[in-house]
Amino acid sequence: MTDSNSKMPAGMAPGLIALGLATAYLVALLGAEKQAVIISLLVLGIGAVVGAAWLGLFDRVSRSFADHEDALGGSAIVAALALAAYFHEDHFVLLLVVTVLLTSVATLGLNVQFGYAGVLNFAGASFFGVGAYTSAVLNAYTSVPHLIVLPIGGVIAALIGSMLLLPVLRTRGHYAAVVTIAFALLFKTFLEVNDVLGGPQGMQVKGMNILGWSFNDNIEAGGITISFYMGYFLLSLALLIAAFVLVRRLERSWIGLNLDALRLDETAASCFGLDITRWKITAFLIGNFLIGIAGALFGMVGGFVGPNNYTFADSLILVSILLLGGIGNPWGLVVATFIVVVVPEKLQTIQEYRFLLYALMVIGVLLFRPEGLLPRPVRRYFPRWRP
Amino acid sequence: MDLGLFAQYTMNGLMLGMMYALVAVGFTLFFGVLDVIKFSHGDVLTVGSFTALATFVGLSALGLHSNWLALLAMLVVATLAMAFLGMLIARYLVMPLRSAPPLNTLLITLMLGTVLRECVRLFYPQGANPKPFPALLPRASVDIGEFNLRLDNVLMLSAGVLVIVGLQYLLNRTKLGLAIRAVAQDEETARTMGINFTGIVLITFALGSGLAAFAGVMNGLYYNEINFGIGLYLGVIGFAAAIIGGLGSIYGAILGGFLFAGLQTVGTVLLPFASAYKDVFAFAVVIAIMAWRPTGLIREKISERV
Amino acid sequence: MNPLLQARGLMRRFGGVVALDGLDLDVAANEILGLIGPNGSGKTTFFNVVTGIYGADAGTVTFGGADITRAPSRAVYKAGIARTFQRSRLSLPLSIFDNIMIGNHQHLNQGLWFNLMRRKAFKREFEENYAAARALVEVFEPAMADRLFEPVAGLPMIDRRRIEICRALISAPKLLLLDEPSAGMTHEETAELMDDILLVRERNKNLTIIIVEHEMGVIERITDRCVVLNFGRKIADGPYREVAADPQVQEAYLGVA
Amino acid sequence: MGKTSRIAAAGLAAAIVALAGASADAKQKVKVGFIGPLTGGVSVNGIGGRNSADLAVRLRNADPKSKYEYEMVVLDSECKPNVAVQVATKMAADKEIIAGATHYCSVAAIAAVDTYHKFGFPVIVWGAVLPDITYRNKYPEIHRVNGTMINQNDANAALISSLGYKTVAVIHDTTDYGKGHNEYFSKALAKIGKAKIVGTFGVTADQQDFTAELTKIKALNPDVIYFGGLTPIGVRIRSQMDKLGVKAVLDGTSGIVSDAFIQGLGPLAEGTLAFREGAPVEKLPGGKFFMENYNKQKYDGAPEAYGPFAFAAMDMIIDTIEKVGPDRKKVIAALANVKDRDSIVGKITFDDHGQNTVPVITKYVVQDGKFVEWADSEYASGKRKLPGQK
Repeated sequence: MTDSNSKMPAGMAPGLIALGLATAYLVALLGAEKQAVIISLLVLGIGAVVGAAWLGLFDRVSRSFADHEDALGGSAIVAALALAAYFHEDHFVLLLVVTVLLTSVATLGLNVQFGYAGVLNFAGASFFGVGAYTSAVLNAYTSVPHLIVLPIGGVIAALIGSMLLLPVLRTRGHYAAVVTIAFALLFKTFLEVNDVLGGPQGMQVKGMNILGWSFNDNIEAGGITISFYMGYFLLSLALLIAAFVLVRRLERSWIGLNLDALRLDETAASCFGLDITRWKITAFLIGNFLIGIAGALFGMVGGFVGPNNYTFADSLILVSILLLGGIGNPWGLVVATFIVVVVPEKLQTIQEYRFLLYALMVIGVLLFRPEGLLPRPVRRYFPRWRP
Repeated sequence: MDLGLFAQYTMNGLMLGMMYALVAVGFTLFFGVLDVIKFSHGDVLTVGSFTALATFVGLSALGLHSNWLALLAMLVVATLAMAFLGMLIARYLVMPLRSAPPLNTLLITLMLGTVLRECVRLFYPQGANPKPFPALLPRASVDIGEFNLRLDNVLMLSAGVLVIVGLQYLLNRTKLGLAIRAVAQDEETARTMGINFTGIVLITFALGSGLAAFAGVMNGLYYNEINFGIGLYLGVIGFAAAIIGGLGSIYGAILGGFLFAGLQTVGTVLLPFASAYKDVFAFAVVIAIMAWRPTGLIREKISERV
Repeated sequence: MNPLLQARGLMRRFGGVVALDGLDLDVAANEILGLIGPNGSGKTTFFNVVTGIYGADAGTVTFGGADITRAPSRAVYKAGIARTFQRSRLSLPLSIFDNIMIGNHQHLNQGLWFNLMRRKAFKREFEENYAAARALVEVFEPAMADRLFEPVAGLPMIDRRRIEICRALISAPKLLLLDEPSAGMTHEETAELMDDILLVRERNKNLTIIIVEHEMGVIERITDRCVVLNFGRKIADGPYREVAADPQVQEAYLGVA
Repeated sequence: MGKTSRIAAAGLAAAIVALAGASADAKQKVKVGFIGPLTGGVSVNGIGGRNSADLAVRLRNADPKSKYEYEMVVLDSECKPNVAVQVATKMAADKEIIAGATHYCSVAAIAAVDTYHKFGFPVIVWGAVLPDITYRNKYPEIHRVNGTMINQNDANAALISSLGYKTVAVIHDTTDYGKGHNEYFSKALAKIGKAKIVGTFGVTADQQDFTAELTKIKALNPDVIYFGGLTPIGVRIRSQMDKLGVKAVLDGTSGIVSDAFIQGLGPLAEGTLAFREGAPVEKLPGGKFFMENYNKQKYDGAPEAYGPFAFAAMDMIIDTIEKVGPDRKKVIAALANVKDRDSIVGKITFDDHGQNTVPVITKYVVQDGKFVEWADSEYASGKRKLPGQK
């Protein structure tokens, strides 16, 4: 836990420097092609992180972030835009970044469910899939404006999730885990054997189109070609910012307190008037809504949905992001999503050994840093507020 | 339905249920002593059956041709090796995480499962391919109408029953069993009774993992084919079975295992238009059971101290 | 005068064990009642049945005239009953302030829109509550009042007890149930804590307290009246000195049943 | 900086200049791509394909007459559509990669074709058999050296009917591959009209236990069990048939033509039928050449059934680049006019959808632990008989 008692607000400099270094590192890593370069960069990155942790620099950075969240969050947005501008032509890098942004939105949703309310959800990828299938169906058969499709995807994910409410509310711990695991397996098998939604063949998804501007065309401006993924990037970034602010405000409110209270001790919480059912439902639905929206947009980005995208294994990846990042800390989630999405993608030469290394990496983090990369600090309702 | 056909379905269901039950019992044992879910259990089963296969290949290379001896050697080697692996897992992955949230244990063992699975695939010779598993049991069979009663199935079922009865005996009638049950009841009391907590946990993990190896060999003998993915599926189903039965209860695990096998069989028989829906059906029933009985069919004895 | 809390024929079994066996109990408004008895005599079970954690197998509980026998925990709290627990049940990763605010649930605006969108109004409510929590904590331990945003996990047992009591008091309940507040503390610490509780009661004369306690010194010093339970029944009722002299009570404590 | 280190630095600089000069003399580097399933249940086929494509690149690089030096970029589709789209985007977006030999899995291929089209990236499919990959759209970028499952199933139905079998039970996996096979096989069988399908069973691709389905099938007592799916579950079904005493002939598709199938079953594989597009490699002059060179490279694992197609696809890509230069548009234009081109899998002709039209189908039966061409087998000559063979 960070020392939140200090009356002196921390400086902004450590946060800005860390942000700058991280951005430069990402540009280098995303742009690197040669495997030797990528591996050296990864080793360098791990070394730098371990070294910084050893020197206690992390603490200063996280204090800086805690006290200047708005300003540093704004800088992070600028950094993301700069990154995208640098890679404006590079389709694949932009696709990766979009994947990171939307996966972050989904893990933010999981974070509300599990990180705050303690409601386990091992079917995150399934609800992501519900969103994606929603946009596939709506874009193909209806003329609902595509921007409206996104919240519809979220609502449908929340609705389908509410079918699980009864068992989820009644069970606890590992028993609750099995409910969502069963749902994840059921969902994928159902999609596979049911022809209406394309079966295992999946469905094509029409790309985003806002008032005649098709997101799937490259943008030619003054001799510069800008990748068609740029539109998706901007939209995903906006979505992530909105989700981030929402989750942040939720945490820093009485509702966040309620969720923490019921996660940590249901009996004590209900002795102080908490309606356990109401808040569990709220968290479960908000979480699925966020996951569904992210899925709906991702369906349009990928242009394709199929049952294999949304397996139990994918749900596990989402949960492992949550643990890696540090449960309950939105900043940690974004960082962990970057690691989990980008690193295996960059390590294509080790091809068949990727899963092995990934699994070993997660084991290492769980053993040596069980609270995640960026543990959640104590709640502060208004970061810069001092009594 | 034709009686012979019915008998055949029952036999299939029993074999399937026996394997699920053996896996589920392992989950329940681990949960009993440490309140953790060891999700790598299914993949320990895979490693166990590949160890047995490797033993067989090794013995054949040495010129041993007695089926019974080979089977005995396979069982001994696989069970001991997995028992040892189970102890290693408990000692270096599960115990260090005791103070962390239970989800961490679940995830670390899941990841370990991936490591084991990938290691089999990558490092066992041609590990990505399905492997033939020798049929070492007598293959005599009788046809009774549509029912093909095979001696090897009967032997395997009996062996499974024996193992479960033996386990019951061990838990209920021996000093070791008493110690395990004491630890499962309450760690602190067990410690004050002078029970070596760590030792008992390690032994329990060895026991459960040895069971998985046994189930792995049985799986190989039954299907005569093993592949690196068998554990993933068996692990998930075994876990679900232990849960619907009620964690911490051996009987619950056995009940859950046979129930799940029954659901799958009934799903195939009763859904003639699409037997592919049988897993959808089985998992939907699991969810419904959890809604109906949130702590499993055989309820855990929880007396929450307030 | 009507009793504030009234139990009639309260029964509760756990399997074959009868924890409450037709208990009758009256608590008058503004009194401090000591609830004593040997281990397993049903004291904590009584609290749990009153606060709706356990259901009653038979009998009724009324509070201020209203039947609360079947009311869920949160309704009992809304009616004005707050409690502490025998084993400290604070939320350790949360701050002192958060833990106290959990106890103030019914006075906090729980609207989704208010919490997420009306941040200015929320800030005002937050500041008011901060002031209230701080004032309450100052009664118990002035040094802690400056550290309300520190996690509870690192605090010593006495501070945790204090926070638990603040959590129960912040919502200004009519009835406070204290379940062995001295557990895990030294004599001096317990005495200090009791003085603080009496101080709070000085300010709020409407507060009724039921205290379960093994430290007879505590009971003697602060209670107006004592009820002794054994095997889920009331075996004695009266001022501490009288009750302590009762041979039936002595027998129960010595275990010569 | 000390004197010695300055000297060292100068030496290093000189070495770099020298190296740069040397590489200027070397051939221009050209990147080509390969995509296949390198992880997961069918990874053997993906790795066999990758090795075969790699062989084509190595042989060309060893040839002093070639104009360019080729470098193969390998990506893993994991047999998943989402991953396929991701890696297809990665490959197609890299302008240095001129063309690719892509996809064994149909579900991956069909997901990725739009991406290739969007980026104008020419590909030759080397293993996926779903007709839609070439025929759903008319994308000039997409070509395929192997045939579709239609041809395969026509040949299959014809053989079954000619052997006098009357009843068939169908098991197919519920992926597009299995469903497609079910569809085309049923059509082909109905057209001939001699045998009828008595039951159809969909199974998931990761299923382990088939005893329930097979018990039902046993009650239906068919002559033949047609199986549309890949090797792993094919092996399970065949060995569980034996367990339950199901005597029918197992009639598989191209998905089980792999050494893994025979290794997984041992003697039980005997008498299994299977079909694959293209002429049998070992019978073509180029096939012998291919196998010899493949074995020389000491790859881990066999080329598997579609390795030769991967080799042919990569070889055709390199040939085309040699001819028209490393330019995607020119490569697409050149590939539009492929007619009677010799390759190790026989003559290749692309139709207007980029589909190889040479409808050669090889019929196989497993005999003594080998996939033997039906016509050469002792089953065809009558020396041995399949169960119920007339």
